[in-house]
Amino acid sequence: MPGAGGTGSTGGAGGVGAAEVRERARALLAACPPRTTGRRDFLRARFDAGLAWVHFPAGLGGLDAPRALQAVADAELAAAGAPDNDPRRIGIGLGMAAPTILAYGTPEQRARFLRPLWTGEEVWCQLFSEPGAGSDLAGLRTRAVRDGGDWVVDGQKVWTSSAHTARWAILIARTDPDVPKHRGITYFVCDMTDPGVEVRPLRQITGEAEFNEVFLTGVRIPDAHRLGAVGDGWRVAQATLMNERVAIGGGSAVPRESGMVGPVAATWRERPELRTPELHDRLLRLWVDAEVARLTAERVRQQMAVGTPGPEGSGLKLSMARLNQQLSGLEVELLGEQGLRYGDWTMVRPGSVDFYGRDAGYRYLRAKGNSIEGGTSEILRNIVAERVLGLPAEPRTDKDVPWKDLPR
Amino acid sequence: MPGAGGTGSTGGAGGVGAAEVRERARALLAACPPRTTGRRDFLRARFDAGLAWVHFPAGLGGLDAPRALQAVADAELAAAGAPDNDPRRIGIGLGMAAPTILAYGTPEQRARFLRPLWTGEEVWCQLFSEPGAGSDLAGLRTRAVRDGGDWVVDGQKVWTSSAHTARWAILIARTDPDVPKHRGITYFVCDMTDPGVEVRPLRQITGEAEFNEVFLTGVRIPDAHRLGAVGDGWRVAQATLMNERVAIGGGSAVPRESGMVGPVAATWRERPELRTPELHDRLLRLWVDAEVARLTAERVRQQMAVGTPGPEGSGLKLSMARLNQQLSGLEVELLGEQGLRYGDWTMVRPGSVDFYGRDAGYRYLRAKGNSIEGGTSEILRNIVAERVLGLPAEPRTDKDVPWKDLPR
Amino acid sequence: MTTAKRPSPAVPDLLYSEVEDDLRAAVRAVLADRCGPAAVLGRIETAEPYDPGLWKVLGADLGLAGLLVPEEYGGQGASAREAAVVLEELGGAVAPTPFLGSAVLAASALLGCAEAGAPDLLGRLAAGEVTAALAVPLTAAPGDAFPQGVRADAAGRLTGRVTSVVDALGAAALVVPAAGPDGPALYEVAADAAALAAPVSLDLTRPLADLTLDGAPGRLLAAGGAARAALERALLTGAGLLASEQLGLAQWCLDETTGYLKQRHQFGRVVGSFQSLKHRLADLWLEVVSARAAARNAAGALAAWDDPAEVALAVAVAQAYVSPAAVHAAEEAVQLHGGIGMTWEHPAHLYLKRAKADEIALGTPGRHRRALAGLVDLPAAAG
Amino acid sequence: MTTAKRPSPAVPDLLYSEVEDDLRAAVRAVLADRCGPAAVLGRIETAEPYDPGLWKVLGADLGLAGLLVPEEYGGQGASAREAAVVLEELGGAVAPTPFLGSAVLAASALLGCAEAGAPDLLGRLAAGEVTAALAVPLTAAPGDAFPQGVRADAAGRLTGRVTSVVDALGAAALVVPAAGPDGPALYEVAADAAALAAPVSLDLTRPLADLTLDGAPGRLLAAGGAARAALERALLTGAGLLASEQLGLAQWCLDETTGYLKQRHQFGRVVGSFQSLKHRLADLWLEVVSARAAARNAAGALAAWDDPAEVALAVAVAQAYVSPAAVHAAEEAVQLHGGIGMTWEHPAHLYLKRAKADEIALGTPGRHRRALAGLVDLPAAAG
Repeated sequence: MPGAGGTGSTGGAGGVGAAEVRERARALLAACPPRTTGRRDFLRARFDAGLAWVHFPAGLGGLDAPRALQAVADAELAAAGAPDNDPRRIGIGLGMAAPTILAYGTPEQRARFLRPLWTGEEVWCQLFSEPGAGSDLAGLRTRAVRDGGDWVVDGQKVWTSSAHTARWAILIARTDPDVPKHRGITYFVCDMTDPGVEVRPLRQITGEAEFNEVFLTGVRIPDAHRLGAVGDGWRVAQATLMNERVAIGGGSAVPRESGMVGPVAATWRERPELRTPELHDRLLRLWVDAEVARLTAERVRQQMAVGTPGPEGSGLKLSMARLNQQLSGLEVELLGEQGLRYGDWTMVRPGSVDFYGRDAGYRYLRAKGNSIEGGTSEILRNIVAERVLGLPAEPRTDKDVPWKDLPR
Repeated sequence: MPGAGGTGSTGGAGGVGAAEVRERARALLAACPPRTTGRRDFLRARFDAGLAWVHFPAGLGGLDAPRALQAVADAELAAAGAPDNDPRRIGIGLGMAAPTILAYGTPEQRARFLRPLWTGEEVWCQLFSEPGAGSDLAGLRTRAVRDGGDWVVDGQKVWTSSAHTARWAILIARTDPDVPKHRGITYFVCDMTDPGVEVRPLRQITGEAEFNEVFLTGVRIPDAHRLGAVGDGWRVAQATLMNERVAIGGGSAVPRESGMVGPVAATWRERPELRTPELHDRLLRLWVDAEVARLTAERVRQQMAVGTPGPEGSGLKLSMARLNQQLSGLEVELLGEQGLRYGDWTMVRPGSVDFYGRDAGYRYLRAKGNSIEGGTSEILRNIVAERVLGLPAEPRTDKDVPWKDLPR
Repeated sequence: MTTAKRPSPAVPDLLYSEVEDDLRAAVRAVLADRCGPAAVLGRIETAEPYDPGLWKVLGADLGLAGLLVPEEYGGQGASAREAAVVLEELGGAVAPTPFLGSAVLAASALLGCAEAGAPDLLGRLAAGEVTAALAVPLTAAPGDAFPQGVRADAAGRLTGRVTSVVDALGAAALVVPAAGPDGPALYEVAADAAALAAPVSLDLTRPLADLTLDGAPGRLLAAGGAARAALERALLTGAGLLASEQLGLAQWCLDETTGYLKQRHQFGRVVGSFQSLKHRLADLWLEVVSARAAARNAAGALAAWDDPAEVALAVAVAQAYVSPAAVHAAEEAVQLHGGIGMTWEHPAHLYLKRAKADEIALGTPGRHRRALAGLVDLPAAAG
Repeated sequence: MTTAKRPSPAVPDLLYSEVEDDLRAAVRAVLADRCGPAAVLGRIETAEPYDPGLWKVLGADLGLAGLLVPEEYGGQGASAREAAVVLEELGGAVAPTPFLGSAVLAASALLGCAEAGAPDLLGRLAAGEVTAALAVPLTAAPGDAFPQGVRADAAGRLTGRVTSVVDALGAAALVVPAAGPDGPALYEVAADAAALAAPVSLDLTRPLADLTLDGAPGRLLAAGGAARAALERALLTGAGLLASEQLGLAQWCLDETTGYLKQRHQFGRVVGSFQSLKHRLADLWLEVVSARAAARNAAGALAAWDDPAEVALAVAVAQAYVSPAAVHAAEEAVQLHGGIGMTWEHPAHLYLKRAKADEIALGTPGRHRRALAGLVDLPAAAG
């Protein structure tokens, strides 16, 4: 997958080394001293200096350098007090849109989109999932119909984070209902300021709305904003999603009692009056599971570090979803009367999930989504069974039938 | 299903009541006083008096009476010290062969087989399962080829209890490989003394051999011993198996702490030095599960007693398998050092399963079979999902293909 | 060293009578009419904890307010068996009504004080004129020590604090366990003599209240052993019948999820045809079937009230089994609905929150297992 | 009231080195050649507990007998990491060999007594000339009180009984913990000075022995704190490395079952295409993957032996996790093989019996969780 950048060891052949990266960082700092340079100006300059994502091509924020050297640039700039681009706020752009644009975009698209994406001047969101196309994303119904030099898009998307702040979206839509579902999809960049785009907050069981529903009514997208060939959208989307999985499954070494086990262990230590023998054994079981999940993640990290990633990473999300759910469920029960209460149901729109800023009830409810979002646990088990264990797929009846003839 | 007698409320229209049954029992006792009558003679006379299975037709051991009246006869005769037919020893004949012969047998077959079957003079076994046809019984390979007035049978059967003591077997074999699998099967009565029948004990993981493998080589079965039409064997077998499920799922009210929970609760009470907090909670959980399973079975019994059986019975076997396995596993762990030991691996051939005559290790190992024998737990879950919850069957590819063309 | 296990008494009738079926149908019809998911969702963030119109029909017109109250006090004189059927339906609708707090907990406590001034309040409660609340935290469990958080002086003035009381908002009267001058006592206190605060509840359909009493005048209902017995009986009744609410909730989750999976298509197939989901629903069905037997057994034991230890055992078994089964059912409902189950607009979350709160209410499953250990002679490890 | 949790040390290298890969290949080749399922099944009911020819190749030729013994005593000087790899392979073959009893338990105990007369026995053990056994029940767990079942007099004569000792049958020497005149002590006793009885073992591939000592002459190896430390280190090493045996066993069960389900057809389909079975195998795979991280972590901690509390923690975590995972894997193997898995002729039962016995060996999972409670400051409920 050219340029998708899914592994850590790829990089350009330019032979750029750590010394050059460091040197360029110092030059940037000298030219644009962080104390006296505005944030936006500094970030633009950093992009232009090739220090945004050093493994990207020169001219597109990178240096064709090995990906691992990004850490050198980051450290050098952070040490000098330089501003960063608030990567949590623009995660979808950085993690999903950018690699896809790099891999499948035209030179014009790359030049137009990547710089403001990286600096955060333009926020991106993702218009993939639909109410009727969750696990079976390829079954999507949103239609895009050619009309001269434009495409006219109608449909409904869901589970879209940042839609209300986004300037652009990556979008997949059905351009040909007469061919089997995987073959009739095309990938677009959608302008979120188009008058046909309506964004509504999607309130969750926690009371808040992290996500949105997006209604698309006669949205016009110029053909120049198509990414990849007509009908090739499924393949393009796979590149996007692979980057999502890498982002979810990766991560670095974490200390013991990180994650959901932390609050419940702390409550146990701080409130002896809540302890019972039965809860004790359940807590110890889950503590063991959490520690083993930590070690398993660490083993995956070690494998990646020596360049031999194994299939073990596929399981991490499964483990974490189960653990988060069981630990938060135990925590609510342990808290007893306090567990009957909830912090606040007021509808708010958080920028990102914060498991630890709120109470046990919030953790319990929010963790239920961990086995649904980003690939349900059921789909992940299918993937493990088929791709890791080599078990045969179930009989499929939907691969060779025109999309319009599928039962729904 | 005519005469299969699967429910408690059916019975003949003859209008025979409890008084007449009691009167006939007394007449039998008067004519054949148990103290002075040989066991075989008494049982034959009981059969001839219609008191064998009162709901069977007159002349075939019954009185066309309601099934519930059997208890009246049994009680009357037992009170007088009459011998019984040792039903555990001849369970397959009574529970499976007899209802099938009644439902599908010719008058000659009924007259020939039922009486010695009931008296126990002729033991029956069942030749259904094959090494390659377990859950998918209809995929069986044993062939029966017509040769004049006989059928010549070749194949291998497995999991046959009583094969080494049986005089007759109920057998299903493939008579037409060119039609879909369910349609090419025929049902026979097989003479176990035929020289082509070889019975080998099948040793289990407990060390003993409750079951046998049966090798059939050129076994000749006269067409007169066919039960039902040629090619109709699957339907006939369904009647047999329904009776098996009834037998497994039924049963009467049992006291608290019956079953596998008994030995482990007793050990807990008797050996305080083995107790730990963790095992305590596990024991209590399983104690609760066992008590609830008992109540669930009792509720099924109450439903049957008022003539409104619900689907709940389908779940009892699933519950019991899980409980038996978890309780025996806990028991071995609770016993600690003693759990590392086993009574005796010597290959013996028990007449029936005895969970309580042996040690915890035996229970642990033998209980593993509870989720396999008589329908695996996986198949039972399919049945519950499809027949009780009405969920759709999975796509099937094997129903309309000639048997010979199926992958295997 | 061997100690004998308890003898095994006859199992109560675990089926539903025709009267019970009729009662169920009547309650169900009212709930279908006035308490659908949209109505419940529309109300949960309003100031009104429950629909007074709904409760008027259920409590007064159908007589549920006094279902457990003998006819001599103006009630229906029904047993725990009928109350259990009502709770199945209320649980299946996550209906916000004061049935559990007033008609079960408070009424049961008052019935234990029927010699004192209780009949008056019982009569008004049974008529559906007022509701009452039992002033204990919803986490109180049978077998707990008598509460000491409220003290009563010789003049019958009560001071103290009780948190997380169910159905106290909107109640006219409180039945308050208090440490009186001569030991445990139960008092009747007018709700407006107490300061009530409403914390935010995890279970949106069952608001809680924190009560503060500062010299509030109380009328003595029972003292000493009678007070203890009345409170214990109320808690046993509440915990045992809560199992039926949990059963109804679990049944709804199973039915709704099964129905959804029969309709939803993914990969060109009905989702409910995927075997792993079928097996999970089959397992859940078996849990619900088992929960029904356990809940009916508790209701039957409470209705008969022969051997108190057998009642306690039946309640503990029911709570230990049905509580986690209901949570499991609600969690599976959310998961198997996929994304839609995570949304506020779908009612699944109401069931999840009720199930999780019910798990803690009136004794956690672990608490009930510990009670069982004593009842069935399976003692804990020493030390 | 808050107490600090333990600081989080660096995680050891959890991967396999090239040397370890080579060692694994060598052991695997020998086992494939001499210790296939048929060979194991053929031996279990004979009088010979293990194949002396197999052990000669493994123990002497490959040097496994002295794998953990430093080169100065004639061993290989390898670490727990390499021993763990060997145990993975032995577990994967349910190989009847005295590796765990002699090369791990007895050798580790002797290494703790290396100042005394131990080097002589260590040398013979390392050369594969003899095997030795640590005279504790296989159920002994790290953290147990020092055994008191055998008493030693001032003349070094030992009297007492030790049951369920692993790999004592066929051993030349016994390392016996005893209550000596000055407290805890470890003695070397010639095996022929003890009366050995062989009970019937649940694990057919790991025979046990009951030892009776009646004034048997012993040679003092260590006393007091040194004896305690040597025994504790042996038990920690045994328990920690047992996790790798359990891992190998679980991996075999997963691989064998996956392979079987890829071949077996029912209903015109490969059985392994049924989704419920696929999901179960996926879950099992995840357990095995996790078990590998836990077992490697324990082996790494034992090899480094920096902070004793961290070693104990890593061992407890590994045992608490991997023991039940191995039992689960073996139980799934039997179930998913269907009828054939219940037969004596199929090797699945050997793995089930080993897994269940291993669960009890060197501390049950519950025992290790209790140990963990102290190590990570999650104390039990008071009372």
